[in-house]
Amino acid sequence: MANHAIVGAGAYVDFYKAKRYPGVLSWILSTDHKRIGILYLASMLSFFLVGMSIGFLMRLELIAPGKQLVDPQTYNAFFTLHGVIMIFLFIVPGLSASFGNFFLPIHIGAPDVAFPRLNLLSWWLFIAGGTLAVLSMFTGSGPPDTGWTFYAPYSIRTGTNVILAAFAAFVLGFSSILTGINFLTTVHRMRAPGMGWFRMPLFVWSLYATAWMQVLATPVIGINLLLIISERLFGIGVFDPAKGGDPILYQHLFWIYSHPAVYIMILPGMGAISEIMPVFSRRTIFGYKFIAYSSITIAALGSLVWGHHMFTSGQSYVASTIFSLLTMLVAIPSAVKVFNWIATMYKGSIHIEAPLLFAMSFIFLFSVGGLTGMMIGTLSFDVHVHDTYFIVGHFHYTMFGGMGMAFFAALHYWFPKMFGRMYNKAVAKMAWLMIFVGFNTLYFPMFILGWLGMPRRYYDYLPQYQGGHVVSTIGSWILIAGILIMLSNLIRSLRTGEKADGNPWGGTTLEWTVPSPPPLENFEKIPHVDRDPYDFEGVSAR
Amino acid sequence: MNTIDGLTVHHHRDYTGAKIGMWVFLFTELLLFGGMFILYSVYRTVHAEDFHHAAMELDTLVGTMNTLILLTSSLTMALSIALIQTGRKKSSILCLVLTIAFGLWFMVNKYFEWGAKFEHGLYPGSEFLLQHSQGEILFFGLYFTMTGLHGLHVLVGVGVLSVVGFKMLNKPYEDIVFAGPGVDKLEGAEIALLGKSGQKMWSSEVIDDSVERVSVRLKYRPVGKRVRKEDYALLENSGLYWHLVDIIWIFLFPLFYLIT
Amino acid sequence: MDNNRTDQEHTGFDVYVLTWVTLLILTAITVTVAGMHLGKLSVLVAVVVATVKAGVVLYFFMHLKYESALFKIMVYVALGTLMIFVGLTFFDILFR
Amino acid sequence: MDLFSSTTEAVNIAFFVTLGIAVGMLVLITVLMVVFVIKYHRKRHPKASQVKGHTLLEIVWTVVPTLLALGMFYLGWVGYKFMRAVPEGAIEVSATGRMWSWEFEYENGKRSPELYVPVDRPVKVNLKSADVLHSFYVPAYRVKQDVVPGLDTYVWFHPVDTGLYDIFCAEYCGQRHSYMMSKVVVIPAAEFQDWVEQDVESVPVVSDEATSDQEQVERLRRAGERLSKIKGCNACHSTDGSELVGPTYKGLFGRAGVVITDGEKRQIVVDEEYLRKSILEPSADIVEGYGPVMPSQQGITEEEVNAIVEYLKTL
Repeated sequence: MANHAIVGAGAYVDFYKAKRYPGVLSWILSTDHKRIGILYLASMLSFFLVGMSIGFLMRLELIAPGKQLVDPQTYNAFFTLHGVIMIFLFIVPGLSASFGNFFLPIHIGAPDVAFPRLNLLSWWLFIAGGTLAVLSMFTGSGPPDTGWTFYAPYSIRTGTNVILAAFAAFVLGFSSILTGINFLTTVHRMRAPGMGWFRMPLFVWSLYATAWMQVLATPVIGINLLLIISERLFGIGVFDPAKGGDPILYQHLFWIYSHPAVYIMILPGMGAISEIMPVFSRRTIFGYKFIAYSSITIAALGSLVWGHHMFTSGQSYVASTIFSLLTMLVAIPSAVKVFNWIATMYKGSIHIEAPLLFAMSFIFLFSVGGLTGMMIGTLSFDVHVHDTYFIVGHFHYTMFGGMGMAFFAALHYWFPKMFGRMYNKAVAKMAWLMIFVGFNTLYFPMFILGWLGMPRRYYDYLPQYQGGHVVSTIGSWILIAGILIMLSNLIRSLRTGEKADGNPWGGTTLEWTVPSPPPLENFEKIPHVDRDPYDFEGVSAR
Repeated sequence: MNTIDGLTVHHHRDYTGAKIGMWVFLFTELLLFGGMFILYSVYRTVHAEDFHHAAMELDTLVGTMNTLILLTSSLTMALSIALIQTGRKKSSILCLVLTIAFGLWFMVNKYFEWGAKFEHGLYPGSEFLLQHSQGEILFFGLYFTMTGLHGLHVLVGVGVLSVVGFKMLNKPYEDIVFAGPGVDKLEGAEIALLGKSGQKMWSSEVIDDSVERVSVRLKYRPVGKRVRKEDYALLENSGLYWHLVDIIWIFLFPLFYLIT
Repeated sequence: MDNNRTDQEHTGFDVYVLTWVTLLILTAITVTVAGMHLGKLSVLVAVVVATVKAGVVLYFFMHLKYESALFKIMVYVALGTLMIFVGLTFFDILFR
Repeated sequence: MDLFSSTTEAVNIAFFVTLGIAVGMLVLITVLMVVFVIKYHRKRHPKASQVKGHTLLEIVWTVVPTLLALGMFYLGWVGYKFMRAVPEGAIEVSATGRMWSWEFEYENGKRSPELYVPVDRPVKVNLKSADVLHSFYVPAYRVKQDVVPGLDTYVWFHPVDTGLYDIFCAEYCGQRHSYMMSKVVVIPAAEFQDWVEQDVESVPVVSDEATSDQEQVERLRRAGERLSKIKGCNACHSTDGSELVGPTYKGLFGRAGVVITDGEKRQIVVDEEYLRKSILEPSADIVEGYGPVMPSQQGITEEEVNAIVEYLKTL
């Protein structure tokens, strides 16, 4: 038990019971950051399941050359929607909107975020955007088939429902911006007395860095998508080569956002890992300041490297060279983080629980993703593997192996705090094993396929590539089975799980000083912080 | 936020926080237009000659007039804030109304300017425009989207300022809500208004467990020069937005009208 | 949370009017210079004058001059980011 | 300049070196992680020691990866420079990418749907797009370059051995993106010379006296068949009755059907006039049930249209 005082049982009413409106309204009208965090969590996981199902169908289609399930047009819509849903509705809001919303105020000792109503609006926009994205499948002239990148001029020419999908992404961008504004202000203004910048948990640091990127990069894709829409509606010509527009400029504006977006997705995940590693090693984090600064460095450098998506696009030789150099530099702060996490295990007293297993697989899979990322940042090699399955493998290792595993780790880490119940730990570990094995079976063959020259976004392929595709498809079955077991374990535990007390893992950050689930206002009294976030002296193991 | 015996009382608002939020929002606006400025500067570099020709089609006089209108509206906006700070609410609202009027005037000019272009068959994707060179098509594509988006922002600004104006007309009040763990401690209590000698002027019903929260709405008038910050935080933040819209126009004006 | 604002009270009406006059003068300058057909220089003048005008609005009308260092740093970060976006894009455009 | 003998080698070296570094780092990370988990498991190590950090270590694991990363950058840059600099004496072929086929044109005007090149001589392919973004990708030569409408790009490679090598489109370009394939056909120089000089004119010049009408029609028909391959018609129109993006050519001539002209439906019978119009102005009459996706065949000659129409009549 932490050495902070826990409020008396008499006064404590958890935030689920302290509600303002009846029934479902108590959720969708609530401005409580914890309820909004859970709303985000539930809606994101639903979208994740939709995206996963589409991914499953895509893998099934690719098990052999030629038509298996669907025709090419449907397949093209599949990978577009898989991308749009997974990127904009799952990994971009990802940990920041769900766990960030829930834990950022608690972590810094605040009763809520700075703008609670804006926070609710951001969720509403998220749902509106998600609804529009889903609507784009069923209305107009068919689901968009441009890929989630909406590259001009194809996105201007295709007859499909690009306008609605692009508008959906625009609305979702707005939602993300509002979260960013909220978090920035909250961190600046609402830290509890004594909560200096270097007493903030590293999760908060990562959210702070992320918020800056959300605020500064997202508007660029917003305007870019608006331009695509007005290009289709009015023919303004700025991206239409027939009118002198430059399609490569579209790519610049697109990646000015979408590369930082990669870090918007991964940074909060890194923050969560920085929380989990010390708790299960029962010791303070190694190199706190280096991890904190590396978050800021990643945010800063990550905004300068977008051109590495465009080495073969026809951009200038000089630009490619500069972007390649900058790309190499952005790998450094990530490496610093990885080494610090590993050093945190050194001379610890390690408890192997599901969150740690997911966190360790994060470190492994993200390292694979990051190192292959450096490989494809290498100019000449990228020319060969750009737009092949090597890239598909790489970004699934970083995005899913990175953000996804961190998300699962955070889910298992904070589950008892958020819901007041513990899940079945043995089932969680089994699910982890299946996910880890399935993941590698699914995505590793993609590196080999890519090296052999299998281009991405292919509905059909030459027979020489079939071996890799078969292994990959089988991997998808294992992975999905693992995910379903994991989720059903958690969902069942919501009702039947053993009751969890305030601090089931022996954590030291502020969320573990309040009961599980936390009371409405988080703290009975605003805490006065007088110790470092990962100070394990006097915190006993469980 | 204060805590009184387990009762949470919300009444404090962080105005610096609100201002930080507003500034950060302005950054997103800056980057939104920034994306378009990137496009502009690129196409301006590639098609310098065509841009030069195309800009001649635009009426510098209207552009200059609109610049003066927006600059003056910025002045009235700043004055409106300064006035409320010194407690002169009526003059402040008058300046606000002037600002709104200038904004509308700007839009009326814009309407006639665009209307004239449309009449000449000059609009995105028109047959007439497509006969021009690529640089000119791009110039007008950018002209219509950038000034259009800016016009939209002016309209939003006018809307926001009107709402703020109405809020100022009504007397300011403050909600105090007692909520959170501990509301039950009030059980059996009642709320009363007391006169000078302590006599009860009004009292509420007895609070029992059916009460979810207790809300007190305080109305007050600004007294003399000591105006509370609450009165102008909203005005100040909408003023920031209005000035940003002005700044964007400060750049749009020379880039489209003055490069002939 | 503490709320130590000592800012607005410094700004007098005369400062605003002066700011406005400055802006009008700058507008007059930029319109006149544009009419003089200076070639490439005219674009430069136009952009420089616009930047000065924007700075004046930012510093006086938007009170940036009186805000704490935090606000100034944030504004510079935002402007710097935009500059970098433009700059790096031009590494492509100019060398293509 | 000649650091590498071919583009393949430039990429392969970058691949194996960077792969080596990556595997090395990954093994280091993984081994440390696994060793720590075992060694400092709470059973064996019940009391954790609170090590807060180590500045020297931080410097080491910042500087070493930086050096490795810069090394990787340098290696990639050298290779890239090599891949962007076309050697002297390269033969030039221009390639046009369109939905969803490639058309190659040689200096003498010879056109072909496959890329024939002589062995052991560098080839520069000048890339143009007729519609949207494509990407010219030959995995065997490790080269890839986007084909951008409105921008001329190029790629070069050095075929060392004769044989057939795949060409893919690597930039998503619509419904039949994955079928936008072709081959690099590497043949001995002498054979290439013969090939490139054969059938230079897309439609054979026919003198009236020497041949019968029958023969003329037959020649036109064969020219039409070849043209429909070069122009990529078969990417969307099948000749065996199967459904692709556009209506099948099988039994097209004389078929009755409904087309949409300016938004209104009308009944037509496919005749010569209709075929001509559909080739030159594909968006004028859209066959019901299909999208207005066919690009206009700019630059096609009158003879070429004749040849294609003649060919379509026979299917």
